[in-house]
Amino acid sequence: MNLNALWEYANPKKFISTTDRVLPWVSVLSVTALAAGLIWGFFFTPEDYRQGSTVKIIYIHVPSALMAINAWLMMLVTSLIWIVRRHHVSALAARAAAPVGMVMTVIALLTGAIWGQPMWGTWWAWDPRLTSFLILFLFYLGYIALWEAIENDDTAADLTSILCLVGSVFALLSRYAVNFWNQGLHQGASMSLDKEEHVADVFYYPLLVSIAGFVLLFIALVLLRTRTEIRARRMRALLARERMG
Amino acid sequence: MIALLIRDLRLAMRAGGGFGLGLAFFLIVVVLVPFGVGPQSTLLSSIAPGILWLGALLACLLSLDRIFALDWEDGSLDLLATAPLPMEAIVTIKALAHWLTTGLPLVLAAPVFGLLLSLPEAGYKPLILSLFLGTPALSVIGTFGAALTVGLKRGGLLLSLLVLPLYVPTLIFGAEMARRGAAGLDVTTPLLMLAGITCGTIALLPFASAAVLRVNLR
Amino acid sequence: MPMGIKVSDLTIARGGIKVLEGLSFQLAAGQALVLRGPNGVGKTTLLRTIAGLQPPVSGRIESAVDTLVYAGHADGIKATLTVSENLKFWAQVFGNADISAALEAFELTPLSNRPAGALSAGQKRRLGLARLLVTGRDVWILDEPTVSLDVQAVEMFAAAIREHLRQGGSALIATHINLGLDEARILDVGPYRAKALEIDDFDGAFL
Amino acid sequence: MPDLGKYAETVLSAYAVSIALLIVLVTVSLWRAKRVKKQLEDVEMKAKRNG
Repeated sequence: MNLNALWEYANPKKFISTTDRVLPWVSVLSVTALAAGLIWGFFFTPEDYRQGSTVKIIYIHVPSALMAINAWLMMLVTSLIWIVRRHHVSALAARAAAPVGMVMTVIALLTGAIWGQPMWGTWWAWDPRLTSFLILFLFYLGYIALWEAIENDDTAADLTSILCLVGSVFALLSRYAVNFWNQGLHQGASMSLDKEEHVADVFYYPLLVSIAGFVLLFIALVLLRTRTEIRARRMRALLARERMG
Repeated sequence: MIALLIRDLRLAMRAGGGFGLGLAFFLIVVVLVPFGVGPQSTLLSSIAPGILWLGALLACLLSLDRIFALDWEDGSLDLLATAPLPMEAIVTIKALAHWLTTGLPLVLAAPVFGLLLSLPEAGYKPLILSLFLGTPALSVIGTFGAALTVGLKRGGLLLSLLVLPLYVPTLIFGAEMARRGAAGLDVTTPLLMLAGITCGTIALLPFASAAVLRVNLR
Repeated sequence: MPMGIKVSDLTIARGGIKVLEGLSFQLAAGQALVLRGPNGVGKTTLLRTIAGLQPPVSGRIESAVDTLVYAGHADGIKATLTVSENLKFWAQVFGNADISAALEAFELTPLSNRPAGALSAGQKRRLGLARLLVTGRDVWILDEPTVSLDVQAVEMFAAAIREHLRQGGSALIATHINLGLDEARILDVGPYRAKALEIDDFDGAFL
Repeated sequence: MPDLGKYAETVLSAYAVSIALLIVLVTVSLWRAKRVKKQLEDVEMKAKRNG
């Protein structure tokens, strides 16, 4: 694949026309996969011998937690692209992804709390994983607030990109700090290449479908929201041009 | 560079410079805590390291927006940026001045406040050491936040929102060190981690702060 | 590299929108150039770009290393420091020590121990301009230097500029009033106002 | 409907909360997309008329 061709999509017009064609497909696929994964998981999987029917929450909890982190990683990559190559679409994509990532973080936290209540006997514990997600939520909040606070679009893109970079380093540091601070209740990662160790097949396959659904939903939402940001940006540019006379 | 440091310190000392503001805030926090949690000295002594660290952190936070805001308003920042000083040096000096006027007094006052919260005997040395090691990181990180929000009206709340998550690792290791020290445990691990964070932030973060400040001055 | 500034085919932007384009001029040692143009045309942006505070969109700005000094709308004066403390600070930043000549030139010597906050607006402005002398730089870039100066102070300022030019310095000044500097050239930046882009040009810059 | 046993409330509320949040997110995104598109068209029309 020609890498240079990829930068073509950094042109706003090209991006809009391409996503015009792609977005409907991604949307349909994401709804299908999400519905399939959740219905399969909710209706057609057995109960866990220890956790009972609460294990069904895994089909939302794990994918949303994964997407909460992946959304931040995506923002990190697009921020770097903006800093290095100054492609406007890249910065706007990061802006578009942040609220989606934040909602994913909230879903992961809420489902975790609801799940934790019967399993651990508490809604909230200062467990390293839970705490890390709470910190991640704060990072999303600050990032979005900074975008909203700055009027000049290029300045905002520059500042939020640097914040995203610095924030990533500190988020990692926090993760280690929190681990050191409290060894927790949470079970190990549910997903890993060595699946036998973690989740049985009956739970694993619907989980995979559900994860695919969340990934596709994320992509569809980011594409949609990036289009909105591009249009909003063009609108501001047109209005500014008008003011200049 | 030394001229800038001396000027900032002098400004902090003169009327309206805000020197001692953080210290007064620290005192208020420490005085209010017993009213909130009750006067039992066993309880107080167990939470003292955490409260002292938290109080120091909040006192630090309180004075962050002064780091650049005044120089921004009167145009000094533009003039400094065009002066023969690298921007990295300017932000480093600013952070150092902030630490000298806010962090260092907190470190020195901490033992007195420890008395008020019946900090155990063994806890004083680790507390002071942890604050001494950790507050520079708070100033440097805070300078980054202040540089991010320098051009904004009503940037104060945003500044706190941006800086607080960045403070988490420093707070965890700093408070952990003070707590372990008070409990008579080994403090080597948090000590090393805290020192690492402080060295890392001092070495790297000024570049980010300088980049951010340049963007904001455009 | 000659002293002074050489600007060629410069395009500058404010807030992401081009304001001036195709601007070229040269400022040699011993010369002064006065920029004219209506409010909002981009004089301040131009001066800030030349001073290095913001990057140009395109074009070149050439000048020798460490020869420029910029003075903006605000003077950067600290109200709680005395006049001489303010000046000494800037002198030290620029690697100089002596401030007496600068105090003398703007008749600030009797005020030198007064806190800058107690000065009148015009006196503050004079202090801001005295800062230029202590930097020891050759090329002065001045944005509306005569705001709040009385007639006498404007003459004082013109004399300082003349002396600076005589010593081989140069000055780039954006101002609306007549400084009485007959030797200064005048450049009206109005004709260089950037043309608005076609609205169908939906490209990287969104306009 | 599967028998969720004594944890029915837990599981159902987790699903309800999550799906509600996702629907809100999608709705807000779509609504804003539509509104901004409309606004941009208006501004473009005006800009074209004025040249």
